[in-house]
Amino acid sequence: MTGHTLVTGVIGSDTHIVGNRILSMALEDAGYHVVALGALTPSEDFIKAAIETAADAIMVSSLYGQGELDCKGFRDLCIEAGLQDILLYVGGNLVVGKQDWDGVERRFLDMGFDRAFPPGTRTNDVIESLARDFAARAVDAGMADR
Amino acid sequence: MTGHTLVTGVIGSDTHIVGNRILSMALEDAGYHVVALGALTPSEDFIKAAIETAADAIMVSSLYGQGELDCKGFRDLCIEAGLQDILLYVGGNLVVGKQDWDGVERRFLDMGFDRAFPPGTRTNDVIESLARDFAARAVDAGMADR
Amino acid sequence: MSYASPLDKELRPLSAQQIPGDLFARLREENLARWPTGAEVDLDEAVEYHLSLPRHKRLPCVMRQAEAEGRCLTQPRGGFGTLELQIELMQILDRDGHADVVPTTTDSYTRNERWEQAEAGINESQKEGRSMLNGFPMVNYGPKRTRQLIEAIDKPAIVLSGTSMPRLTGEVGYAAGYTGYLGSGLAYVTSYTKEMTIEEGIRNYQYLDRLVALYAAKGVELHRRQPGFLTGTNIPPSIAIVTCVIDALLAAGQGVKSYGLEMGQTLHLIQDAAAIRACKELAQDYLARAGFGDVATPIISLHWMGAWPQDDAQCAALVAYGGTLAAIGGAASVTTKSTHEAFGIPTPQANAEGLRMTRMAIYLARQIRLDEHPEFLAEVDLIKREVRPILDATLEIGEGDVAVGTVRACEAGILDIPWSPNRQVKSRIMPARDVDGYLRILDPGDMPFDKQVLEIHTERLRRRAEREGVPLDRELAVSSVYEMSEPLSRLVPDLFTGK
Amino acid sequence: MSYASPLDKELRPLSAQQIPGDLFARLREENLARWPTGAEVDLDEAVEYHLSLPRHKRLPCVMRQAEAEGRCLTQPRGGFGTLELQIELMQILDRDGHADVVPTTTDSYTRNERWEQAEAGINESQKEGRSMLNGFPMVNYGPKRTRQLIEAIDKPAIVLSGTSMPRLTGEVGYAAGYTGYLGSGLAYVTSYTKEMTIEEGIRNYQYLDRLVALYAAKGVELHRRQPGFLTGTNIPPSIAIVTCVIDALLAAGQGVKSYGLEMGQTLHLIQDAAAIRACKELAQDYLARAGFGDVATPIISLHWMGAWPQDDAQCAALVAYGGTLAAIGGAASVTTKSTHEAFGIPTPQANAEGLRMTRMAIYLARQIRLDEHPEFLAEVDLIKREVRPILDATLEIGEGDVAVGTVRACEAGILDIPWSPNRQVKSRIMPARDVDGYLRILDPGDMPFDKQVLEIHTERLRRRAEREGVPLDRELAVSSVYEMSEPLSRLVPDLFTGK
Ligand code: B12
Ligand code: B12
Repeated sequence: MTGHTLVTGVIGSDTHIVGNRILSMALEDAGYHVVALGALTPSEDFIKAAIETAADAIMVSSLYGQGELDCKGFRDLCIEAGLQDILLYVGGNLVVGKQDWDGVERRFLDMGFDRAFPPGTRTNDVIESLARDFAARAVDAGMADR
Repeated sequence: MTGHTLVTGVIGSDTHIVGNRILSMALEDAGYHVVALGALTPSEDFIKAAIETAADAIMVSSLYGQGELDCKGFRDLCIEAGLQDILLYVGGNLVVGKQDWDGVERRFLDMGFDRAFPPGTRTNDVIESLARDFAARAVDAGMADR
Repeated sequence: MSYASPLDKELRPLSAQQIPGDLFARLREENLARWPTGAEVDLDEAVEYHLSLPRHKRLPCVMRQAEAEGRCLTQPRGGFGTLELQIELMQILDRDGHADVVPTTTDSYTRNERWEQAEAGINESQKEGRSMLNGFPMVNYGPKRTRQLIEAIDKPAIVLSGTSMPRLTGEVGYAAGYTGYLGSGLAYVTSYTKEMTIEEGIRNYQYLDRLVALYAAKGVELHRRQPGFLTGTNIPPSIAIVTCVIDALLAAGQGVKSYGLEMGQTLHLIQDAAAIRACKELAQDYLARAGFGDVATPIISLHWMGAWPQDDAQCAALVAYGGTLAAIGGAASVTTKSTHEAFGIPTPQANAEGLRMTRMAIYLARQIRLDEHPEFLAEVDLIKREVRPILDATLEIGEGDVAVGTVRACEAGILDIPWSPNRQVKSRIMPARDVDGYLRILDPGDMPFDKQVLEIHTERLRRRAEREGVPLDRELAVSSVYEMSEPLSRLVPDLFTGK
Repeated sequence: MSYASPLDKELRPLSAQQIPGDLFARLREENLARWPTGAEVDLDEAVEYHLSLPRHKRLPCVMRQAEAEGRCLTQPRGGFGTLELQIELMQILDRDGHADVVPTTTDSYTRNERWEQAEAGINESQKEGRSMLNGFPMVNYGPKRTRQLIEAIDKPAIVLSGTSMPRLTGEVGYAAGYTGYLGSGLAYVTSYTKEMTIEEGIRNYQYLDRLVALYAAKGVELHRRQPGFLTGTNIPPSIAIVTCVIDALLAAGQGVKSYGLEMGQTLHLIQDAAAIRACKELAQDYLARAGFGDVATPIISLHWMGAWPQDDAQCAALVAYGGTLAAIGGAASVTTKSTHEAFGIPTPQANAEGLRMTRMAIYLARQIRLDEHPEFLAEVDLIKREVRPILDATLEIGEGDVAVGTVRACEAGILDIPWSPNRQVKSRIMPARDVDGYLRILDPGDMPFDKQVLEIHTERLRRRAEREGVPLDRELAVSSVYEMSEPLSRLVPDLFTGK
């Protein structure tokens, strides 16, 4: 166990559960405590679950193209709920159509996500990324302690 | 019979005979007297045959890509041989690779061909074109008579 | 969040019987009042319009003709967030794509009846100058304006609305002049919803199917279609066929006479051909036994519904092969994808290109059939042996009523769907590729398959696991989800170096 | 214009016997003196170099492995006019195309031994900064510089020189480190020349094959390959196979042990699979009977060799299907084309894309075989019944010597090639597509086919003519030449409007 809790789910009216489920399984296998909200999850449910389980990160999936509409203001909702520091990942087919990834990534980082992942991302890459980010936070936290 | 004689052949080291043969057959069916030189025909053979048969037009095929090298100076050879007015058509895959047709056409017209035909040309289009060109020449000739 | 007509539930116990006319009239009234454009639906005007359409714009007619001539038609998917974009899209698919059937895919807010959100999406799209919705918000535009789409093309048009709540989209679509509508109760509840019950889904589609019967009573024949692809994720033919037959029985019960059955491709030439054949025969068999011998059930084959590779060239091969599989399999139509599939909704041009690749592949397939190929015949037989026990158990548990049986069968796990987001099904069944590239059942969950049949599946999966030197476990199913999206260097490694 | 060794003719009557060692030494001397780079050929150095190559860079080895594993390899064509362009091309085909075998196509001046013109072409290409030649002028560069190409890739390389005069290109290519060479006497004389005699062509390729035996004697195994595609224009399988077997017998006579047989695709799944099977079996049968039971004859399937359509999407379908046909047919390798085919020599990128489409299609074909399909078995049988009388008559008229028999058979019209530019063959035989898309023989010319067999062909062609409402005449053959290059609207017209 890594000791970290992650909330996963597919945001909005999106039913694409397969990748999210495989990701959730892989994260569990990697030692995380995973709270899987499944498909068709409103933003509010992510935040509620994160508060209830004192989660360290929220992993938002969006595949169906309308993620850009659904994810607007997600960080603000977190901040309102007192989750200003929670790690926010988003991944999938985030926008409508085949768009230049750099532009898409920028848009989602601007929305307040810590990382955005392009179509086709494999679970290993996510796990590595999480490990690095939690490690960096631990160091930061350590430094803050000192 | 149209009364016109046409010399056909595939220029240079080019063995692509199929389209040329189909074209020759179609021209014959359309009433032309066709002198078919076949594949692998040097420029000089076209001219010799045109003189010998008092041809009204030379139809040069080039498919294999090296037509640009083979056709250089073809009009000059005609002029040298006293065939300054002979109608010169060229057709096939005239250059190496997939190039913009307008540019290719321009290059071949600059070389002195009266018309150049792109890949995929059907025999009907060639027959119509010939009819138009011979008709125009007849009118010109008529006017010259007057 | 999800709409289930209170009236429907109150006045009618769940059953496969046709909804009585007077009740249906009340249900329609209730339904059409839910959004302003509902008031625009004028059945008699719509009937008149439909009767004015030429034969080649009527989908039931076109499907029948295709079957009669042994043709395989092409149809893409496609929807954009505004009327202007949608007109352009449909014209390009018609003209540049030679589509035989032109689609209108609705957006996901519309599918979930979140029309306010869809309205916002229209506005955002107009503001941004690009589609922010993943489809056309048909209900917001209403039947009158939507009819412009029908007028813009000279082909039959079909509504593709992956929804378990088709009541209003259906009314709007058919009133606008669409002659086909894709969707069904069992299939879409289990693949597009999380909380909705099977019963609600069945009721919602009984409404739509009853509407089709109402049109039929006025002389207008409309096409309905079942999406057997479900979650699109390695659905073995038998699972697809079970849902096809159940939904077909439900539709026939309401009076539908032209009911297409969709089958997602497994991408195995022989298995796909066998699946098409088995589906055709089983559907007609069960329909006839239920007294519906007069329902046409053309089969529609779907380009690979699972994850796609990111390389255009690999995608082109998948697209073209999809045409080959549909045509050789004997499907009446194929639903196409494009080289953009892994990334997002395709541009109209990429979409049209996918159509042309497919159409050429169909031409190349000539009239080749595998009809007498022993491996094909064995596979048809195997699929039938898989399907029958499940269907029979479903009908039995319903005590003769297929609607009731379906609900109970899902509860009992007799019916199960792989990778489903829905909480009402167990989603314990797990498919995976076998050693020869057939889709097989790795874990049957509680589905009452024949033991010998399952042994065949297990044996072939075991051989794959052996060849790859991995255990016979869930990872086989997960790697089968990724398989087709892998880069070439993994799929066909170098002969010697294995790179 | 065409080179025929005076020495060869003087000292050796035409026969299928192996060229004696001492005579061959003199022939080599004469040959290598024809162009300055000939002097660079150093057999012992070349042997040493070949022996230093790893297994995966040796084509005979790679072909054997492919056959053993039931794999279908991919190989493109490709040649540009300068060394720099050619290096880049081969690296792209290797890296981006995943080509299993990397080609060097020579230009047409080189093929016709017009090395001065080729030299001018190199200069023009360098001046214009684009390739003015349709291939790589290997002889002009000579073996030493050409070896840079072999060094630039980590795959086996093959010389593709569509020539009836391979003596010097062959020396240069093998000395440079190529381990394969495509071409043969009968096939290339009849499809690439106008005036050359069959005898000259046979002699020229006997030289090349004898050279391979010389390398073999020094421990270096090299691959040779026969281009059964001939004029690439609707060649029925039986015609291709007849030439394959004859050229194989001639090569075996010189001591070749690894001899690939190429078959242009007919684009009919069943006919192509049957052709591959029949070719394999007939070649081994006739080789064994002639005492050459130890010659490996892997089959290479070729993407459509006739005219291509101008639409990229249609081409993509042809490319992908080409992979499907090769893999399901059981070919050991497939030679690929690209979406640029109708226009001109493809860019390296388009070429690589064609390779990837094909490779994906091969993956999708899994291990599917039609082995027990009745229609397939019937077609194999039919092809064999076509081939045997021609081969037997050829051997007979040669009084046991296949070289002599081939010359006489061409003279007599026993052997004939459709659409040939060569004056030595009658080119009276005319193929056309039948009602089911099979390539059939419309007019056999003077070829001694069995009467019953011909009736089958005629009957099926008649059914096509009837369906199309046209006479059973030469137009069927001409329209069959255009067929695949037609736009989609003609190939698959609209269901109702026929547009
Ligand atoms: C299977 C599938 C479906 C199935 C879904 C079944 C189900 N219930 O899950 C069905 C058929 C039902 C379906 C329906 C629809 N789909 Co769909 N679908 C696909 C498809 C083909 C594969 C998705 C998949 O399962 N991939 C396999 C898994 C393992 O990968 P993944 O989902 O990408 O997830 C991985 C990574 O992305 C990453 N990841 C995912 N989430 C997250 C989150 C975080 C935080 C991180 C770090 C990483 C991460 O890790 C995962 C594991 O490796 C894709 C196209 C494709 N990729 O080839 C289209 C696709 C996603 N669908 C699409 C669309 C539009 C739809 C529909 C609207 C119908 C339509 N118009 O065609 C409906 C939507 C319904 C709805 N309301 O949501 C579009 C999205 C368009 C866009 N973004 O522009 C796609 C891209 C197809 C396309 N090109 O049009 N679909
Ligand atoms: C069949 C074929 C062959 C056959 C030819 C058999 C034969 N003896 O005829 C074989 C296999 C032997 C062959 C060999 C080669 N080929 Co080749 N071949 C083709 C192919 C596939 C079809 C040609 C054909 O028969 N078309 C059908 C006929 C009916 O059409 P057509 O020839 O275009 O002719 C029509 C029109 O063009 C027009 N037309 C023709 N001539 C004229 C003249 C006039 C005056 C007018 C008005 C009209 C006109 O009317 C005709 C009737 O409609 C084409 C590609 C394609 N088109 O798909 C490549 C192609 C022509 N070949 C090509 C090449 C390079 C070669 C080779 C060098 C080998 C190689 N590198 O791959 C060798 C060359 C050998 C040599 N020395 O010439 C290239 C040319 C490249 C370029 N221009 O950039 C092409 C385009 C393929 C490619 N994309 O690489 N080939």
